[in-house]
Order: sequence, then structure tokens, then C-alpha cells
Amino acid sequence: MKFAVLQFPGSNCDQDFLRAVRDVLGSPARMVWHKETEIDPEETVLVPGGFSYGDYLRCGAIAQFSPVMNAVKVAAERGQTILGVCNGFQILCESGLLPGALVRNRDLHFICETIHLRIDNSRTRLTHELKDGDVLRIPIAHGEGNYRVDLETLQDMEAHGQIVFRYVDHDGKDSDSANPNGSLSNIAGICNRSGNVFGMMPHPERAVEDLLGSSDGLKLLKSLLSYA
Amino acid sequence: MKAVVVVTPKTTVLDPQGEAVRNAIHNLGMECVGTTRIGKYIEMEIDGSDLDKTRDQLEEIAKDLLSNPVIEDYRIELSAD
Amino acid sequence: MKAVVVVTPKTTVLDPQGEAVRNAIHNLGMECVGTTRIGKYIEMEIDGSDLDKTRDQLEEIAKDLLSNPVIEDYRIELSAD
Amino acid sequence: MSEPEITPDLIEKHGITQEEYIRIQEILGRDPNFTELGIFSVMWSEHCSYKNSKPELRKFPTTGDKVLVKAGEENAGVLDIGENMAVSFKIESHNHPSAVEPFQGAATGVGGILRDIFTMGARPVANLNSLRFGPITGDSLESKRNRMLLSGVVKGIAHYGNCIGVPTVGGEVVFDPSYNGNPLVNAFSLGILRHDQIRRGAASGVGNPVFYVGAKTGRDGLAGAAFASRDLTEESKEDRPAVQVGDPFMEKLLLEACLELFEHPEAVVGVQDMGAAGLTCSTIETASRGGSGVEVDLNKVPQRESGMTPYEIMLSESQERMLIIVKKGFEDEVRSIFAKWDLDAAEIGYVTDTGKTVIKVGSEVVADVPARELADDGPVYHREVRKPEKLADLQTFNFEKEIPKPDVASCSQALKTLLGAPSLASKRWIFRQYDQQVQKNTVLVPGSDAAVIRVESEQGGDSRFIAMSADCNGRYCALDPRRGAMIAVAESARNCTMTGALPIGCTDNLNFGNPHDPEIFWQFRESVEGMAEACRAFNTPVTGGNVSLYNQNPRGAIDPTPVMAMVGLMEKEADITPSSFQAAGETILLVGGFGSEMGASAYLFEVLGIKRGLPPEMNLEKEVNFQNSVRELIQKGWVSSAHDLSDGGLAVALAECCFDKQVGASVNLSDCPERMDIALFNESQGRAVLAVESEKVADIQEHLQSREIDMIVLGITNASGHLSIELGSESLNCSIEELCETYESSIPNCMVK
Ligand SMILES: Nc1ncnc2c1ncn2[C@@H]1O[C@H](COP(=O)(O)OP(=O)(O)O)[C@@H](O)[C@H]1O
Ligand SMILES: [Mg+2]
Repeated sequence: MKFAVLQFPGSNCDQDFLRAVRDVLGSPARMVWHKETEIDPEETVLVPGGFSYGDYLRCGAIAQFSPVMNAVKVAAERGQTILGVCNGFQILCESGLLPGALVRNRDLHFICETIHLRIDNSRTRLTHELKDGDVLRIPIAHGEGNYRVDLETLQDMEAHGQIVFRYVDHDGKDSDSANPNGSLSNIAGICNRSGNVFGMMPHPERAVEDLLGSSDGLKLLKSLLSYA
Repeated sequence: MKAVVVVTPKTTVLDPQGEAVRNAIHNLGMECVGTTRIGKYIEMEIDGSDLDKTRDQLEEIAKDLLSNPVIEDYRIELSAD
Repeated sequence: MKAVVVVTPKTTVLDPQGEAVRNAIHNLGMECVGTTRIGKYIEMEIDGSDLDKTRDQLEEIAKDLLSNPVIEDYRIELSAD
Repeated sequence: MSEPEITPDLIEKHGITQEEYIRIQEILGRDPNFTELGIFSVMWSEHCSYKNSKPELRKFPTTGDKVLVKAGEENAGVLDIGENMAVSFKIESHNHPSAVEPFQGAATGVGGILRDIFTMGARPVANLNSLRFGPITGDSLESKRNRMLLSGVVKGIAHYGNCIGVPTVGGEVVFDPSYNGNPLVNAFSLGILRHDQIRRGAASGVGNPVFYVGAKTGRDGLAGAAFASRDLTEESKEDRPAVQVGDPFMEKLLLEACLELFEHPEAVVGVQDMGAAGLTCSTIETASRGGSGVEVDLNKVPQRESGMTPYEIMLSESQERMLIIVKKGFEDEVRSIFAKWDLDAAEIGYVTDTGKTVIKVGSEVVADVPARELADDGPVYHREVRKPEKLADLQTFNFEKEIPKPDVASCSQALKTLLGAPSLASKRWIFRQYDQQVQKNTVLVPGSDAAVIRVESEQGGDSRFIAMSADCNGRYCALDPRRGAMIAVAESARNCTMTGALPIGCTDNLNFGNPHDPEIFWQFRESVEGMAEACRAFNTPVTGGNVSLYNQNPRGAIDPTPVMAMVGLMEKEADITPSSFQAAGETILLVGGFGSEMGASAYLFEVLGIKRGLPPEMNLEKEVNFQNSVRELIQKGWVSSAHDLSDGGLAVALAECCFDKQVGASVNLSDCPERMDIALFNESQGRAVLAVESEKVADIQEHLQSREIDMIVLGITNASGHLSIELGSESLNCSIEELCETYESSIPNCMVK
């Protein structure tokens, strides 16, 4: 297994992701420029955070039309693992690979802080090294992370274990005060019905060293590695 | 030609920005303002003169790029000048 | 009453968002689109029936709160329904 | 093309004096044309020429064994940090644009300082910001306006920094009525680079092509000169915005493309960003530095609007543009790298040996001016100074006589008032809007004394760590600019020291009122001399800076605000020290003595509404010794946390130490000979609160004794959830949760209004 980190104009967590999987996790990894059109079948695709195309119009709106996104769709259909983080999550929603949309944070501010994240489905490729209910400390940094989806789809997603992460307080309760951005049902991360495409607002790639405050993100990246 | 695409948040979707603006307007003393929603106003100059063809193309663009159907509606206005 | 305030960037002011959207539209194959400018479309429901007074109040709000005259223009549309 | 005639009126409107005009005629040997007049006016503006401040700025120390690029030589200075790595950093103001359009004004301020850094070949890795506003409490129109300014400025800084992917790791914000109508927005950026990556801004090598890269040129930022061009285009001033709009996305592309190009040093001769006075300044400065000339054709300059005149193109302040002098033969490399990033790269001219900057439109010469004379022989003014008359009176203040002795209850209330005063309260509402961690090197985030980031070695060696802090107490400077400026240096150095770092260099932003007022210029000179003396004492050369004058509102000038941004270096990860208490059961030490000075203090101002007295004494020798000693303790591994005393004195510092990990503390101040309010809130300098393991206390005591520094064992950290301070027979006892709530909710509560 190899990691492929997409690079759009305006991506700014691309290098961070590369360093996390290559230097900290010790896995082979490469950058994929947005104009490329091929993704190898054994690659796990990481769609990094940042402000692709300046996030003009809507976050991820313009990036969904980059040439590389066709290759990502093919990879998704082949069942390869795709993980979008922050702006990556927004891009995957915009391109229809994940349900729902991410709108302005409830208080209209960009928010950067370390939050608590509960694992609500530990049977996925991204979380199988953890248990349901485990709480991780992972940073968020976004202005548009307020997850929205119609109620019918939400129920359907719940029923199929597609709600992977929720914002919680330090005791693991998904209270309103633990919800940093107003997301529906405290949703912080989801997956598609087939369980191979993931999107999450928190940044696991930023939480891979104790020196920088937390290494909880490593548990998720390790799950991806050991799944393959 | 000139085209305007107006993109507005769906009425069923929360619009935190609209809420905030309404509150700010109230603070300025204009209490009579009710529901406020904030959308985008996209103005384009367009080469050519085939209104129908352009309208069709714009429909596509508005649906795929300019709006996100999960949360937004759009409206197109096209004029010849 | 219903009011719409349209706030657009002044024509001489750089509109990076408009630029980016125009490029994206070109990449989607609609090359005929020229200058593109993106503004805000603010829709409000308003209690009352005094159009003139409301328009005056809206002028103030549009000038002070909804736009910054240094870089933006605004336009008010007010209708009785 | 018909250009306006050069009349005395037009000359005056360009801000050019009679004598300056005569000087222009001498330099040219003729009258300037309209475009040339515009060129001279911007090159000789205070902003570009420092004509009022230059003689003073020469007083700063600029050399040192770590200095690789000196102040003034290039866009930003460069300091060696070992392992073949270096840092380049600078601070810059965007005060006036932010007053008019807070969001875009602040955003483009950040954009501008970032360009200064990557022009040097460095990758920007950390930003700070230093902000001043009028009060944000209350319901007055003025405070509403101030809240709008704060909100817009913070959003603007966040917008630009977050989008381009440079973490904003710290800063400072102060609220004071003197900044009503004239907020200060000073943005600092620091970049890292290898020694061999340092780029210069000189145009050399006759025939080498001159490239214009980045955003297209529009009529941005021309309002200051709009009067003059109105005749030309019949457009109203309304259409000519003084405030430029920033495009951080464009800058991100420009940054990546430039750094990619710089990986080919053989292709690049010189680089210069286009900041104020855009194309004018960059063509003249590169030619002047290279001792060469430059010739450009404006028809080749990418333009956003049609019908721009040469005057408009030369004076445009459109953002996100750079000038690159390319080695002949490497044109295609440059084009292909910029094409990859979807950017314009236009060859607009070439280097000559004429010593002149020649501007053409096609074959027609529209300006022909000598570069070096324009850059270096501008006017220099030695302004008159006069010590403000009312100062002596303001400085006279006998605290103990004038202020009745308070009881414990009112001290406890005062502590809450201080912690809830927006200038002292938590700035989380602000820094939460900044991405503090992108690039994954931020070790100490905002909330600590100084921010600390990691710099990884590119040669496989150990990482190094850079601390940075921006500080200035404007109230101190208003009451004694010399001392206040010294304290700004001492405090920023102290903040670095508390994290374990050794201050190695600094950059300053001198924010003052109108220099034509002798009392203001006295403040300016006093401040510069104070800063210079302190920088010598700390052995921290000034590697660059910025001057912002004319900061006035109708009621007068701002408090003098010479902001100091200090950069410190740490070689060992183990030395990194947090400022807050880490655990219960540690001994709390007060290093540097009980102190006693209340003049100009936050207590006087925030609690009693008095802005008087002499700021605390600054004995530089003592301060340096104090900081060196604390750093030694840290390097010995004896210190768990270290927090310096500044605004609000010991009581505020202790409370702040308790918040982060919600650790309680019980301390005893009974030995302090001073009155209770003085013991708690005095701001005598050179002091810090340390938490240490109790076994280390004896060693620490001995070490500090040998350095002749007072040390007092104050008490112990605990899990009581309370901060209790014994004061003789009485004691002050506060719930940490309550204090923290006061501290954290202050600014958010103001901002919901
Ligand atoms: N404008 C700002 N942007 C980012 N961080 C800020 C800002 N203002 C204050 N901070 C952070 O809040 C903390 C407290 O600031 P301050 O009270 O100025 O500290 P000190 O008294 O140690 O100089 C610091 O970590 C500082 O970096
Ligand atoms: Mg401090």
C-alpha cells in the first residue's frame, strides 16, 4: 500500500500529510498534482486541507472539477480508500463522493483548537484499531465545518454506520457545548455507504507527535495502514 | 450579453450568516426586519448573441458549479445588452 | 414588505473570487464568459407598509452595515408584497 | 497622450516641497514630466524614504555575529541559527488602510509582510500581529466602531494567514482611548531558509531580462494620488480605491512558484517584491542596489483594467506582484515554473548599465530617472524636538499618598477587574480564529509568554526552536518614551527567555503621531534611543523594521507605540518551557524580588482610571543578568514552568499560571514589606514566577544568589481549585474557575454586542 496525497492549487496541508504518513508512519507516499489523471490501484488517496482555489465561491466547489478528481472517482469505484480532511472533506462532498454539505460555522468564525472526537463506528478502515466510544484529541482549523444533510439521509447514514466521528466533551458526551461549529448531530466525520470514502473536519495528520500536543491522529492513520 | 445568477440558501437550510446580519440590523434599531437570508449575486459579461444556447450552458454551470443543490437554489437572469 | 440589497464590488476593485470563478467556468468549457464579479444578495422580510420610510432606513443600513462604500456599491429593491 | 502640466499646485498635491522640487530639477537637469513627478513623490514619501526618521534609525545596533543580511540592505534581515539554517523576519504596519477597511487593510498587511519574507528566499513559517484599538467596552458609537474594527482586522489577518497556510502563533492586543479612530495593525512574519538560499534584490548583468510575475496591475491604491489623475480619465475619486483587495490564493501560488524557482539559483539574479509604490520602487531599488540600470516597457505589464496611464501603472499598489531579474538564457525555465502555477510571468524589460530607470510605452520614453539618486539621495530632515510640557506633571504621582490603602475584598475585586480588562484578558477570541498549527511546527501556541516553533535541520541534525514575541506598553511610552521603549525590548526578550530561548535579534515597528509636531518627534527620538540602548544591552541587533507616522485622531496623537518583536533561539527540545503551572505539588518561586513600583501600572489605569506616574525603572544590566539567570535555570532542567510579570504584576501572573491546567496555588506574601495593593499589582521589571520541584529549590537558590538575584519561595501548587494569597493576617482566596471565567469571557462578551 502507498499513500497518494493530492495537491491542488491552494492546498496547504499537503506537506503536513505527506510528512505524517511518510516520516512519522514510515509508509511510502507521493504527491499527486491536481492535473494528473492516474491513481494506482494500490494507493490510498489522501485529500488534504487548505484553501483549494482560494475556496472561492464555496469551499471545494472549484476543486471538484480538477482533472485528478476523475481519477479519484475511478479509485473510489474500485473500492480504494479515500480520506478527505477539512478542505478535503469539503471537496469530497462537493464532488458527490460523500453525502451532505459543509457550511459556515455556527458563530461565523474560523475556529482553530484541539477538540475531543468520539469514535462512533470502529468497524471501518479508518477506525478499526480503536473501539466504539474511544475519545481522541485532535485539532480542528476551519471556517466551514458545519455539516448539513437532510434528515432522511441522516437516518439512512446512521442506520448504515456512516457517522464515524462526533464532537464530544472530554467525557465523551456529544453535548451542544462540545459542538464547535454547529454541525448537525455533532457530526465530525462520515463515510460513504460502501465504507471506503471518508471525510472528517479534524486534522489527524496534525496530531502525530506529542511534542505538538497530541499523537492521537496516528491511531487513525495506522488503521489505514494495517487495513491494506 | 449580460447574465446574473442569484444563488440563495434553501429555506430549509440554516443560514447563520443571515441570522447574524438580522441581529446586527436590529441592533442598529431597525426592528422591523424579519427573516434575512444571504446569497450570492454573480454577474457575468458574455460574448455572443444566442440567448437560448447561453441559457442552457448557464443552467449547467449554475447547477454544477455556482450552486450546491444540497443547500442552495439558483435563478438565472439573462439579458441581451 | 420584501427587500433585497445587492452589494457588489466596485468595478475598479480587484475581485479575486470573480476571477477564480471565471477561470473555473472556462475550464468547464464555457469560454464566452468574460468579466465575472461576485457580490452579496441579501433578502429580507420586513414588517410594516411605509415604503418610503423603510427605504430610508435601508439606505442607512446598506451604507453602514451591509457594504463598505470604499470598495463596494449597493442597490436596494423594495416591494410591497 | 495629454498629461497635466506641472504647476506649483500639482507639485504641492504630490507632497513635494519647494526645496525638494529644486533637488529634483538638479538631479534630472530639467523639469520632471507628470509620470516622473509621481515617481519622485512616492520614492520620497516618508513610507519609502524614511526622510523624517532616517537619522534616528541609524542609532540602532545592526551588526552581530549571527547577522547574515543587515537591516536596510534588503527587504528583510537574515540571522544565522546554526545547522546551516537561518531565519528572516520583519514587522510592518498597515494602520491607515485598516482604519478605512479593517478586513482588507489587515489582510493586505499580512500579504505584504509575507512577500518581504519570501522575497529573501525564505519560506514563511510563523506570523505574529500587534494590534491597538480604542476601548471595546460599552455602548458608545465609538466603542461599537472599535468592535467593528477589531472584528474586521482579526478576520482579515485570519483570512490571509489561514488561506496561505502560515500559522499565526502569537501577538498582542491593547485597548486604549488614544487609538480611537486610529487603530494600529502591525504584522510580523518569520521565514526559514538555508544559508545558500538567501536571495538578493539587485539588478545586475547587462542584458539580463526583467520579469514581472503574479497578479495583474490595476488602479489599486491610487486614491492618494487620484487628484492628479482625475483630469486624465474623468473618473471620480470614488472609483479609485486607496484600499487594495488582497488575494491570498494568488499569493500562495506566487509563494510556491517563487520558492520553486529559487531552487534553481543559477536562473535568478535578483528578486524584489512590489509593495508600496509597486513598479516604481522595485525597478528603482533593484537598479540602485545593482549599480546598474533598468529599462521596462509598460505595454508588456499585465494589466487588469484598460486604458491605464503610465502614471497609474507606475504608482499602482496592486498586491501579489514581484519583479524577478533572470539570468539570460533561463527565460523558459521561469515561464514554465510560473505556468505550472497558472501565473503570469511577463518579460517586461532588461538590465542596462546606464544607472537609470527608463520607462517606455512601446518606443516612447515616458520616464527617465537616475536610480541611485532617487533611492539614496532623497531629502533627509532633522526634525525639531521638544519635551512635552505636560509630561513632568503627568509623571508626578505619589501612589501611596494619593491612593487610599484598600482592603482584601477590594484587592480581590481589583484582581477580577484586571483579569477582565480586555487589554489583559484572554485573547482566545482572537487567536482561535487563526490557524496556529498548519505546517506542523508550532510547539508553544498562543497563550504562552512567547510562541515557539520548530525548525527541522535539513542536514539530519537536531531540530532547533525559535521563540518570538511582540510587545509594547504604550502607556509606559506615553509617560516616559525612553523607558517605555527600553521596557518593550526587555519584555519581548523576557517573554522569549521564559520559554527557554536566547534572544538573538529583533525587528521594530515605530508607531507615532505627526513628526512635524516637535513634542511627537521628541517621543520618537527618545523611543529610538531607548530601544537602541536596550538592544545593545541584550546584544540583539535590529534586523529591520517599519515606521508609521501621522497616527492621529481629531483629539490628538496616539500614545507612542514602538512595538518590539523579538526572536529567540533554543537548541534543545528539553529547554522548551511552558508559562503555566503544570502540576500540583510544585514549589512556586518569585525571582527578582517583591517590587514596589505602581506608576503607569495597569492597576492604576484599569482599576482606578488613572494614567499617570513614572513607568517602572529599567536597569538594563540587572534585567539582562536576570534573564540570563532564569535561562540558565531552565537549561539545567530545574524549571517546570516560567512566567514573567508584566501588566497587573504578581497577582495577575499567578492567576494566569493557574488557568491552563486548572492547577491551584497557595502563596504567602506576608514577608513583602509593601502595602497589599502594591505587593499584588506592582509592575517592577525583571521578575518572574517559576514552578519547580521542591528538591531543586536549594540549588536554584544558590545559583541565583551567585548571580545576586533575589528569590522568594512563595508557596506551592495544589489541586484545591483555588488561588489563595496570604497577606499578613488576611488572605485573598479566589476560585480559579471563577477567575478563569472572568478572564476568558471578557472579550467574547464585548464582541456579542
Ligand atoms: N493579536 C494576537 N494574535 C495572536 N495571539 C495573541 C494576540 N494577542 C495576544 N495573543 C497571545 O495571547 C497571549 C497573551 O498575550 P500578552 O498578554 O500580550 O502576553 P505577555 O504579557 O506575556 O506579553 C500570548 O501568547 C499572545 O501571543
Ligand atoms: Mg509574558
